[in-house]
Amino acid sequence: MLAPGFADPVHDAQATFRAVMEALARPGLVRPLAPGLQPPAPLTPELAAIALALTDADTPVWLDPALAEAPAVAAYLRFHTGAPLTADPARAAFALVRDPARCPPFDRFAPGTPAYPDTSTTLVLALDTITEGMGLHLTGPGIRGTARMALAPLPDGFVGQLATNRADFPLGIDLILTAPGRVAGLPRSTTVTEA
Amino acid sequence: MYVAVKGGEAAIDNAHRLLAEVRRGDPAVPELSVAQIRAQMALLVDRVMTEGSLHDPDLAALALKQARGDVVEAVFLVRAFRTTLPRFGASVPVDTGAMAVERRISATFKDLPGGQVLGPTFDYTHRLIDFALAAEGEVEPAAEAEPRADAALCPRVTDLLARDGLIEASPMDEGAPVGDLTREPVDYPADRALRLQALARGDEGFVLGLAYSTQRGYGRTHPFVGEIRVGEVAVAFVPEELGFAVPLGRVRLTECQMVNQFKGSGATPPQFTRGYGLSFGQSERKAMAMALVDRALRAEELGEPVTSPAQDQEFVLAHCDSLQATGFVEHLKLPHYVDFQAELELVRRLRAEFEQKPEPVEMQEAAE
Amino acid sequence: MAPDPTGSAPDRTIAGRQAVMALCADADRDDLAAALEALGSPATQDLRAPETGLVMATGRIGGDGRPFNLGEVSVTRAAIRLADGTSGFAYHLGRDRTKARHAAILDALWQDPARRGRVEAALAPVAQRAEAARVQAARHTAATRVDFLTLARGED
Amino acid sequence: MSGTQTFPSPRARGEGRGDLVVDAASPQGEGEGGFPGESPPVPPPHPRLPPRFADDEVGETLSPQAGRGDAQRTTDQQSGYNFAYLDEGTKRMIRRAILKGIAVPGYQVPFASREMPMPYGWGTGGVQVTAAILGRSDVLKVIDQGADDTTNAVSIRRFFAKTSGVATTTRTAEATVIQTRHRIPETPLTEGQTLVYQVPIPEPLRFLEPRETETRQLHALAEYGAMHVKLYEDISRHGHIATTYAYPVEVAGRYVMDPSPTPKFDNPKMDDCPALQLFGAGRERRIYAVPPYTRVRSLDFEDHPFRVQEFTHPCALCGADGVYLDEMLLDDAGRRMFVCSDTDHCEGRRADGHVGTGDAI
Repeated sequence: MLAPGFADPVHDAQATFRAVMEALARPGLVRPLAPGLQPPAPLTPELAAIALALTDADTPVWLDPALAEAPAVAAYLRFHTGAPLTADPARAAFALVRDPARCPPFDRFAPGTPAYPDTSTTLVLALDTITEGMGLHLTGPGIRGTARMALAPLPDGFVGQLATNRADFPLGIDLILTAPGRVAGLPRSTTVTEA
Repeated sequence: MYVAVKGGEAAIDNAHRLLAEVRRGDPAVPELSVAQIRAQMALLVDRVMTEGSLHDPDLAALALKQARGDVVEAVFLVRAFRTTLPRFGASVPVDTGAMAVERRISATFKDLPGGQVLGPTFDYTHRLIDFALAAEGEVEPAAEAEPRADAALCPRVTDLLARDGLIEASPMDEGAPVGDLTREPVDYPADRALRLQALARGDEGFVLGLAYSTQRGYGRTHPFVGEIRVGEVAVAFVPEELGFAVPLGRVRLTECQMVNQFKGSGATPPQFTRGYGLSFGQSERKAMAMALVDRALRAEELGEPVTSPAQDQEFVLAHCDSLQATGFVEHLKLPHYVDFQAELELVRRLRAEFEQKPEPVEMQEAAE
Repeated sequence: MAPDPTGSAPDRTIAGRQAVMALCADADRDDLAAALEALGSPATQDLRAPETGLVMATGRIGGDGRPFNLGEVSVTRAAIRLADGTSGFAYHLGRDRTKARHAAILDALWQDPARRGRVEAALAPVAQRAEAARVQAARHTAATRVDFLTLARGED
Repeated sequence: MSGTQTFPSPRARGEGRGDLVVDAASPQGEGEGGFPGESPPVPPPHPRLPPRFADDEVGETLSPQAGRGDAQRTTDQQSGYNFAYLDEGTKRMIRRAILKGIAVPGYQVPFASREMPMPYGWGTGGVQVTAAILGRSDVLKVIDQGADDTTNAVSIRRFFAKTSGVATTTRTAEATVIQTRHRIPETPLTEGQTLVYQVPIPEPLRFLEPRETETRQLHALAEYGAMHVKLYEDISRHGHIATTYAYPVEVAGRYVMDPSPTPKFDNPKMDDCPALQLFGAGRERRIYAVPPYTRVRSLDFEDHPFRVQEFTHPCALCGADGVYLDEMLLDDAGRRMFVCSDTDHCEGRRADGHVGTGDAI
């Protein structure tokens, strides 16, 4: 039985978008995200909300192995979003990552082009925890001074990959980070360091 | 004693009420009906449908009435209405070869299968104002004749030429998705399909002027009218739920095939080249102008030097849309006093500085 | 679009159905209403409320080349279900929802071979009027043809 | 229109026009055509500006409830329209463009702009961005040339009231979304706010290079030499940089961006701004963004640093200086009066008791 989508498609999609917009505009700031969805496991409510709000027939979507193994996830996304699913990360407009610890290297995704850096992939990670005020140090557009954010679990060399991604600016991928009931953002413009 | 007030709102309301009254005009004169516009101003309706990029004669006629006959305003109303409707899909490409021809002429052959058929045309009328038309009166019924055996068979002139290899083939249909400039931002160089879509909905005046320029040396293409045909074609569409082509009805179209300067190389013998135009209704001038500009815009593709505006894709595509053009030209009437104040302040300052200096400013040694 | 007698049965049925659809598309609302009345105006239920939308009309570059988007046409669609469960569809140019609904009912009725004959009979006057109009138009057009040559053997 | 009849309730007036829903911007007759019967235009030689509500008639029309734009619930949204007019597919497309614009500050993101019921060049880009971000709990302010009551601001505010029913206000401080043309409010913006600019020509290099294919490459290579040359040529010819509005800025040290035709007077407000700034160009089909607390530097030279305009007179109504002023011509003998361009800022100061000289110069 296909799980339902947004109860109020127009306003739930808008609310989800605004949370993501604030999160990307103010890296390090964690926004509440309570979409009230029960998607088929292992798709999390937060990943589902962002997919329903932002993807459609014009946006190829890549699922990580954890999501790709569950046929119910693909059926749910196809029905509610009409987004074509792609096996090639380099062709994905959005990549849904249920298992961030095993997230493929960022350079597997589309970095955009010098003339059109907006054509890069947006990665949406389902983390266990996002905590403000501790952990990684963030600076750059959207941040007054510095911000701190702790993320778990992370793929190994996460900070190093972010540094490479930042160095390629304006090319690069952008990250939307989710945890139960929460969303945060790491656009390519953010500089992230351990200390 | 001056007090700030807010009068914008009321002024707008009153302006729109005045517009409604002025649009109606003298109440003693019977009100113009949409059906009259549709039937008796058909060519005007065709232009609004073509530039509005939405075939709906009743809607275009209503838009013309609402716009007091202003074509660009009517096109605007049609375009804005279009945005509110969902799209069910794309049609099966129409087959103009199977058109129920009402008018079909060729300038390249004296006679041809299906013949030269004038149809309802202003051609060869002497443009003398017919005062009899001022009085309502009966119209003499149209003449009739027995259609000749080959009347139903009207092959395209370009197909006839192509059979002998005399003209380049049309670009092949490899099933690639069709670009749509209403759905994706235009990127240059633009595919020919996108260019035809832009020209079809483009302002007739602009496209006509460009076409005319190619005839006067600005990108000459030695055009011949291979054929112009006007008539109805069946439009069909395959709904997901049925899986077969559903006939929607018939739509009048005007198609123009231009045969242009031949082109050949060491490897290939010379062939004539094509320019194509297609428009809603009986819009002959538009279809012809479109065909000329379509050919001119193929200069790069055919290895011809791009020297004139009509050959310049960005120039043509960026400026041919009447909505964008009228929007930005007319936006100058919007308040700009903040920006003008900024200019005013600078000009006053420069003039003040000018007074203080004995010799003119230019004489100063600028760091070259 | 008379059905092609040589096609296979399903093709012939689709072709037949398309012909009725084409006839209804070109007819006007009152014609269809009269036909339905003649057929007892069966009870129906909307599968989907009649809706006006757009279809992008495509042409071919050069008339016979790859497709391009010419512009949209307004289209109204209706989908109904008869009491016996047969579903009927209609897609027509323009914005007349009532007419589309009438045509969808006729489409459903036509799909039942038992009723097909009566549906086509009810639509016969519509077909005759359409044919007469087509012939009349062809005769007007023919009168404007420029004759250069007439075959000596008197064939005009 | 006699000046003193009681104003009909907006509902009655609105109903008569069928589709025209009166929006909150004109609660209870605020904008009901002012006071045609008001005192003759020629002010007494030494006009004394009346205290804020001294005159009953003024009081009745500018009463708080009708006056300083308290957030007003409007009639619920006109049926038949999708929320904020755009279909959901269009909103998604615009939302994706906004997110990428935020991620690449100052970069122009192409988007498939839709035809809107208002002409291109009259704010369709700003309207599409606002429509894509707007939510039921937002409070919307719309200004043109700094004022809520200019005709295009009224028209756009009415469009949103009709198609979304969101609350609208004329007070900068109360708004969560502000759509503006040609001005940045004088009142400093806060973290909870988003400023949406209407943009006619998004490409800062457009008047140096007409081709998009060229300018797209110049941005890709960060090749902005031509702009500096142009600015320097102004200096050699006029002794000053001649650009007074739409003054190019460099965002986050990378992209040169056109702030839209705001006077260069407003440029400093873009730098390190707490609010998110979004830019919509409908006819040119581009969306771009300046995230909060981002470096926005106006292009200049060491020997010719960026300077803003100064006004020689304070606002005649509220006495403010250091604000942008409109010049009102009073007669054909050259008498003029300078008043605040930002009407909300001016009204706020006057409500707080600030008084201008009220005289012409």
